[in-house]
Amino acid sequence: MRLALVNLGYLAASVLFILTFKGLSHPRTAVRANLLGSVGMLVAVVATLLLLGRDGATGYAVILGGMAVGGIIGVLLALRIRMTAMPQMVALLNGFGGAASVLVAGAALLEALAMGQVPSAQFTVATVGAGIIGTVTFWGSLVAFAKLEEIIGGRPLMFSGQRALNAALLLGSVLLGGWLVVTPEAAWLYWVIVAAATVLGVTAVLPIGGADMPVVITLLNSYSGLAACATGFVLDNNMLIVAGSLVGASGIILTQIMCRAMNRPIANVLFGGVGAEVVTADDDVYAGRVKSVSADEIAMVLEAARRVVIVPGYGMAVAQAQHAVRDLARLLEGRGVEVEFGIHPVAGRMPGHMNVLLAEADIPYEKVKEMDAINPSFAQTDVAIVIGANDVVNPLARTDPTSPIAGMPILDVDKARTVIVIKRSLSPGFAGIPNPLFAAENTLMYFADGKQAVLDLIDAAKQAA
Amino acid sequence: MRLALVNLGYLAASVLFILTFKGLSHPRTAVRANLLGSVGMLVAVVATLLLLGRDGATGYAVILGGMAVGGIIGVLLALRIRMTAMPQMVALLNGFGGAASVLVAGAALLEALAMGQVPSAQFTVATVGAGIIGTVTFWGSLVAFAKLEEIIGGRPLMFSGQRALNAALLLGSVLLGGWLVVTPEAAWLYWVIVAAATVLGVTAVLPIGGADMPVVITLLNSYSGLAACATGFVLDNNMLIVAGSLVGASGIILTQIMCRAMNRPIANVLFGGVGAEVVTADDDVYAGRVKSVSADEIAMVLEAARRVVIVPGYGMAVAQAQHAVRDLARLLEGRGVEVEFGIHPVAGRMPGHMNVLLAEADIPYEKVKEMDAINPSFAQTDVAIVIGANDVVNPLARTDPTSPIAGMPILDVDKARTVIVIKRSLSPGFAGIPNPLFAAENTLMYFADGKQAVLDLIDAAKQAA
Amino acid sequence: MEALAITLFIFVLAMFVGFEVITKVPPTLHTPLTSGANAVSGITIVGAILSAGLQLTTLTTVLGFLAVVFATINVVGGFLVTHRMLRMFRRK
Amino acid sequence: MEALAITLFIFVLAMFVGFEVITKVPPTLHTPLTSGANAVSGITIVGAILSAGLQLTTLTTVLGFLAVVFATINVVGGFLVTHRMLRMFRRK
Ligand SMILES: NC(=O)c1ccc[n+]([C@@H]2O[C@H](COP(=O)([O-])OP(=O)(O)OC[C@H]3O[C@@H](n4cnc5c(N)ncnc54)[C@H](OP(=O)(O)O)[C@@H]3O)[C@@H](O)[C@H]2O)c1
Ligand SMILES: NC(=O)c1ccc[n+]([C@@H]2O[C@H](COP(=O)([O-])OP(=O)(O)OC[C@H]3O[C@@H](n4cnc5c(N)ncnc54)[C@H](OP(=O)(O)O)[C@@H]3O)[C@@H](O)[C@H]2O)c1
Repeated sequence: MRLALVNLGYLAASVLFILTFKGLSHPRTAVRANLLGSVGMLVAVVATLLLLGRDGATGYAVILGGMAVGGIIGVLLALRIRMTAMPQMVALLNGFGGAASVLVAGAALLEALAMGQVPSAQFTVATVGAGIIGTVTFWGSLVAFAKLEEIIGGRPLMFSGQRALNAALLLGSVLLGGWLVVTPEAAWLYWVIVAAATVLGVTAVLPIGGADMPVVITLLNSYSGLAACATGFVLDNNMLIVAGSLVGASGIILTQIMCRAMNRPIANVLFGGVGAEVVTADDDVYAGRVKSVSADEIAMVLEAARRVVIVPGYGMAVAQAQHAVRDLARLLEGRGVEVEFGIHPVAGRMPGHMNVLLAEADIPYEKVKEMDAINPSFAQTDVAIVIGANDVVNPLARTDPTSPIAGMPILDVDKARTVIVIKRSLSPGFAGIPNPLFAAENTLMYFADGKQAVLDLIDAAKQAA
Repeated sequence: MRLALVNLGYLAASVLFILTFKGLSHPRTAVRANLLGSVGMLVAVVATLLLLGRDGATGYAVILGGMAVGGIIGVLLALRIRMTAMPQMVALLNGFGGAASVLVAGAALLEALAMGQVPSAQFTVATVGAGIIGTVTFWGSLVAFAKLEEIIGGRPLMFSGQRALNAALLLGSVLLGGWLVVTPEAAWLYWVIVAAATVLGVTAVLPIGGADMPVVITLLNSYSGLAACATGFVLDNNMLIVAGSLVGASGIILTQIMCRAMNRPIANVLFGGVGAEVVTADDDVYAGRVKSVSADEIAMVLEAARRVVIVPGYGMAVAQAQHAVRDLARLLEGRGVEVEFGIHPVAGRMPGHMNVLLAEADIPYEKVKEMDAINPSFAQTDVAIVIGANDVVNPLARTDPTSPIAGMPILDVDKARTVIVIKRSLSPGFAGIPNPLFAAENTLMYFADGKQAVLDLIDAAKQAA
Repeated sequence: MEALAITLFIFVLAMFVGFEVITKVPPTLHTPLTSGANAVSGITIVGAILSAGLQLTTLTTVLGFLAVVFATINVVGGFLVTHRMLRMFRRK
Repeated sequence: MEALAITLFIFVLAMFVGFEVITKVPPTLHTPLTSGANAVSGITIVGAILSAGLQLTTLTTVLGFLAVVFATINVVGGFLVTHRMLRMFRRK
């Protein structure tokens, strides 16, 4: 009876998790979906406590203590984080999930041995899987976090023989894992595997450039899902398998989307060391053709505009300029100008990064258009304001087949009547290449920090009126 | 080892079935999808034969004999059927599937008893489920078949106390089923249940009008899926459950789509007895306002047209006019006229009925537009040719809230400059109501059998040129 | 986990897959969808084969034989008629 | 069926559900999707609770405790931060 209840609980939790991902298909239903997910988690926890009760467990204090500690840390982290630091936050949380998988699988192995059972092959294979994947997830996520928070340099750290070392570490862990499957009573092997995977996690992510961290994070996210799946195989628990698969699928899909949008195969991201050399601004591209203007001049251009498209990029996140941008948009709309936002799929440093920032600034999502929706409209646009975006509006992607971003679809801002670009200098974006847009006939550059620039623009526009 | 292979085969078959339904999302991939489905079935059969081999079964001759007989009948049916008779064919095949479920569940019960087992509650509940659902599916499908083939009258057969009788039969079967669950050794009860369900299947479908048969068929289709699911619970076979659920889901979704497109709740279809009274053509609607024209006059109208939309309905299927319609379309296109086809979701007598007929006549599917896609274009259409359609172009749906089709979205042919309606008389369509379109200012009626009418039109058009 | 719980799990997951996949089928293909689904529902042929093959009693063998016949008609007829229909859908 | 076969069945079905459902999430919501998926991956809390609660040996209890802490951070932090983000998405 109790077992039936537990199983029903697990089934209900699985359904709630599926509904969570289903509900994320629209902003209107997304808040509820996330709540459903947390209810699912609650149901899963309660069902597990019920299961424990049957076995006459005594460790409720330990459990509650752990949940209290973890809960407080989780709440603090979640409430403190700036919206612009979301990529780091996800990396950190992801790492913790991986760590939990490692610990759970290790404990399950020890328990099986302590109870004098001979673990089955399914059990040990899954344990080794959870151990390797979870450890790589944990350390990889920590390195990604450190790079994004600039605790360590974002530049790829490459040394010769790196790939050989990583391959050796992976092979070594798998071989040790095979040994453990054959002699499951040698539990110490598990910790050796974890040690090897630790080195692997660090050395696999260090050589990847800071701007590629989002891909790493979503990939690790899918790994943490697969680790949960593996734990499910260890514990023979279907709910873990369902939840883990959902997470795994989500990570894989997002990784694919990002790689496709950057037009780079995943292998190039993971092993390419892109971002290692920064090509400095090419004089041939810019020499004497860049028109730098003042806020007042821009205000005059905006005066005559009837349709304005704002294209934000990573620089808007750095400058935290989203609220200022919102104010500018409202000012223009107040004057009858049609204002829309054009978002490139890999603008910023994680998928949907710009959307979250604009939502934070209370900009209704109906005005925020995806690339394919906004591109045909640039020809009818008077002014395109590019704020802190660079690679995603670089026409070289269309014209130069040797460029690192060749073939990446871009936002066609250059088709607008006038393009205003707000950034601090002519220095390149993530891809490290010059951008001919900045020297184009119809482009006006406004050099300043993103937030200050927009505030100045608002002032100038108010005065002009 | 053998068991592992069998299980792998079942998993592979399940995946193939999922891919079948996935591939049906586009005409380009649909042929391959259907082949994948048949491969899945082959895999499932081979895996089952392998499983039998382990148990040292001897009945291979019986199996092969049965497959040979069934295969020949199946091939003959499939190759002989006219495309216009597809609804009947589906009904018949559906019934056979239901019958197989009933026999399998009955045999499984007898086998369990013969082997001296005490069947579990899960087993008997599922057996009863498969028995009731399968029997209703079989007999219901046969009645639907007979109505569609006009072996029995399409008119709803209603008698007083019918609903009470059906409710009693259902309740009786369920109660007998409960008895069987309690005393599983009384296998004869199973056949009593089947007998009760037989009467239920017949009396439940008889009172439903012939034109509502498609809804009945898709509903029974979903039942046959659920019956397969129940058989899966009986045999503890996950592949049966997966395949059955897919079929069940498909039937439920199609039933919903049809009911929504007709703007009638499913209860009204099943218990409403719609189609019982046919309201004869209302003189107030037509009196003196119907313009009947000749083929030559229509040819002249078509001469001046630059855009023509053809709207087929049930009458095109009855007249088998699809090839003639194709020739007309090609003739017009040869003269530089833009020709498209507008299809209402419930045109004809089953979902997608018109699409299959047009495809049979080799009309490329890019020219065949759904209602929402074609409706905005009628205002720019010179001539709309309505052939054998009636209810789906009846403006009363928009204007008369008391009409049986009130609120049903229709094809807005009346917005075209000229509407040509081809049918044999002013008699109503399935809903049994007059159609003010036939008396509209811009409507020309051409009274003739659909096929002959189009052939005459082609001749007239050729002569006019 | 108990057998029934697992079977329920699979049922629920399969229903989700079914709904997600089938809502993507366009109206154009609804007739082939119906007949294709119909063919798949002939999967009860598996149970029929088991009964016919085990030959436990004469009655179960007869029932199994009939079930094989019916299920095979459903499967073969269903896939074949669907194939006939789908082959007709051509591009420009 | 054997245990492994069943688990594989569930894995495959869940993967299908995942792919179907997640390909429908619009780019706008990709960041909340990542953090939400992250929170769900904290489901390993179930295993952590079992280890911490059984208290079989001191070592497994300690491991279980740490696992509960990590998993809870992941779950609570993940759902909360996702909620914070999603609440910001407003209509006109
Ligand atoms: N979104 C993702 O999921 C994702 C994942 C992986 C990689 N990426 C990569 O990241 C890049 C994203 O393109 P993007 O156009 O958004 O960014 P970007 O190409 O990296 O350019 C950002 C620009 O913002 C400017 N900037 C920085 N801080 C600023 C501040 N405080 N005020 C004003 N401007 C500032 C910088 O120029 P100054 O220094 O001159 O100011 C820089 O050129 C792409 O190459 C993409 O492939 C994205
Ligand atoms: N498609 C589905 O899935 C489905 C399911 C259930 C119900 N229905 C119902 O079926 C109806 C379908 O609408 P519909 O407009 O396609 O058909 P309809 O309203 O039933 O009208 C068909 C018309 O075709 C004419 N016709 C019959 N034989 C003909 C021939 N040989 N040559 C020329 N014309 C002929 C008839 O008029 P004459 O006798 O004057 O020739 C009749 O008025 C709707 O009411 C719908 O709700 C459809």
